[in-house]
Amino acid sequence: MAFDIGLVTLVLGVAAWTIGARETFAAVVGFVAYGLLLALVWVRLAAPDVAMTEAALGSGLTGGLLLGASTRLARTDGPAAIEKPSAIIRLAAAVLCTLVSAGLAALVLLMPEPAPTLAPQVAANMAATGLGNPVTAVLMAYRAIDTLLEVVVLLLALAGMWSLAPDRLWGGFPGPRHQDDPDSVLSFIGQLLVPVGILVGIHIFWVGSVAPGGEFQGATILAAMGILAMMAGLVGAPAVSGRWLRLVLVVGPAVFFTIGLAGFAMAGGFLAYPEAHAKMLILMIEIPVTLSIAATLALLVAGPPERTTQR
Amino acid sequence: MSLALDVLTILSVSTGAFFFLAGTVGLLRFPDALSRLHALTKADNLGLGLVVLGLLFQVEGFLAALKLVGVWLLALLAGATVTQLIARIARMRGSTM
Amino acid sequence: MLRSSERRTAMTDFLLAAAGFVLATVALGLVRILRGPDDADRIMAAQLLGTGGIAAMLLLAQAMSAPAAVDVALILALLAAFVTVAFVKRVDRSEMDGA
Amino acid sequence: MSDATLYGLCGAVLVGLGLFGLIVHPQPLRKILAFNLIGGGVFLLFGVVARRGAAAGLGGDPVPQALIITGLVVAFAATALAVALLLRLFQETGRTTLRLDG
Repeated sequence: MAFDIGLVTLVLGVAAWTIGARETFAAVVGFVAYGLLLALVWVRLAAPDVAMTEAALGSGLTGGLLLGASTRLARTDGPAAIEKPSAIIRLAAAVLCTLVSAGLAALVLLMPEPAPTLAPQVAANMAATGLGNPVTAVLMAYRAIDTLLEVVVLLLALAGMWSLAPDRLWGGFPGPRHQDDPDSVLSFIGQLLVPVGILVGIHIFWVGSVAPGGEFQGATILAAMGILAMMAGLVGAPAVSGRWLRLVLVVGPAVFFTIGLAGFAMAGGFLAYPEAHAKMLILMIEIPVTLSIAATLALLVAGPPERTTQR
Repeated sequence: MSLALDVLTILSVSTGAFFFLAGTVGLLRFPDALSRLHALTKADNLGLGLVVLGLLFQVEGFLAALKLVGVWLLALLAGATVTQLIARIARMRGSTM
Repeated sequence: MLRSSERRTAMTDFLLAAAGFVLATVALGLVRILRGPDDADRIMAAQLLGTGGIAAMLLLAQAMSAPAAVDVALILALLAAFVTVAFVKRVDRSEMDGA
Repeated sequence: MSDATLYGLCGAVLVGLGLFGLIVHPQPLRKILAFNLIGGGVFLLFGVVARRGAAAGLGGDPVPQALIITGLVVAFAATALAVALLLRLFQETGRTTLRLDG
């Protein structure tokens, strides 16, 4: 309990700093720390799968994305400060937010006893999926349609981002060119870390069927390693019009959807799996989906195309 | 036997925690960037290393132990190379050499 | 002499306390990020926070007998390196801009 | 008070803090950050619901846990899109203001 009180104090302190810091950059650093602390909170709440997602995606990949953005916008801190709202508006906002917090806190204190739960149902039906990790079982069987739509949402976000590029850059390369210096420390780090990271990513994905882990966590690690390889100048960012790239992006949702449709013939419903083959079918979905998510996440961090293909 | 292991764990983890404290104090109190870097690498390598060592006395199974050491090696590798980068920046600034 | 079950709880308490201590310590180092003076110091503080977070996660894994938390620590170690490289890239770039 | 309740209260405060930042910060990147802070708080509240649902040998109700993972991924996609929009605005106008008159 003492540990939890300390952890909560730290989380709130870092969050307050993220809001209060004068420089955007310091706020971003605070946000990365916030994600790290939340990963510890998730472990305390017996949700290791969420802890992994938080550590990899909430803190790591989002942190990298926001750091990049804060660099580009570094000189807008000053002008923006002039637009600071008046003291009255800030006071009103503070009162409003305190009320919102108080309302939520009251709800937390008034939660029903005994707590509603679907855990027994998940435990009872998990055997039918052949999976040993209840969270993966929920993601891939019980709520499979959510997961399918989520992969599509990721793809839509990427399409939306790409469409922000000016016309002449359409189909070009995302992000600035990273200079390629084979002797630099950075490329050394890249050469060492990227292979190790890819192995860890595959490991996290693979254990996801029996232990905490899974496709989202694994894919995030793979995406981070892809971005790392680009930052270190080991590989160039692919052109967004590349045919292979497009294929990798859509293969996951396409396979997911196809197997979902096949469910009508095999088990009488969309995304229904025949019990004898459930585990194999889920794996057949998970592997391409992991690839697609990894590619999508990496490209979301890389940003819209900024360099043309004809150069 | 297991009592001896527990004592070793407590000693090792406590020393590790002390190194984290020392690293932070160094980071806050030392006057220039390169000596702060020195303090940091001590905390990084030794602090985490000793915590891992202490936990090794507690874990069961070779694979679990291997994974712990793996985490340490990974942090060590990343820390050491990043330290290089930081030193380069600090030198480039010329503020501290 | 403590009985074995009592010793287990004592060990759990110790590991939790150690995790809390390490976390609180490195969080103090975050003050460096506020003060700077330059980006090198900020990267150092972030690096320290990452390592401290990994140590706390490992201690927590043992205290709570949650081996999956070791995997979380593994991810933290990897992603800490990723974020730090993104940091350094940022500094490099603002250096080139002459900022 | 149980641990879960403590973290629930933490989540409630986080939502308020994030909302405050979202309203008062004029810089859009800070708004995006604040939005993610709110997200953390909401997920935490949901995580408390999951933790309270511990049963059948499971440490928490896996259904909300799975939904939190889905939420984290979607929050990331929204953040990436928002950042891209903001950078484009900056590219076009050289400023990041959201004011119409400015």
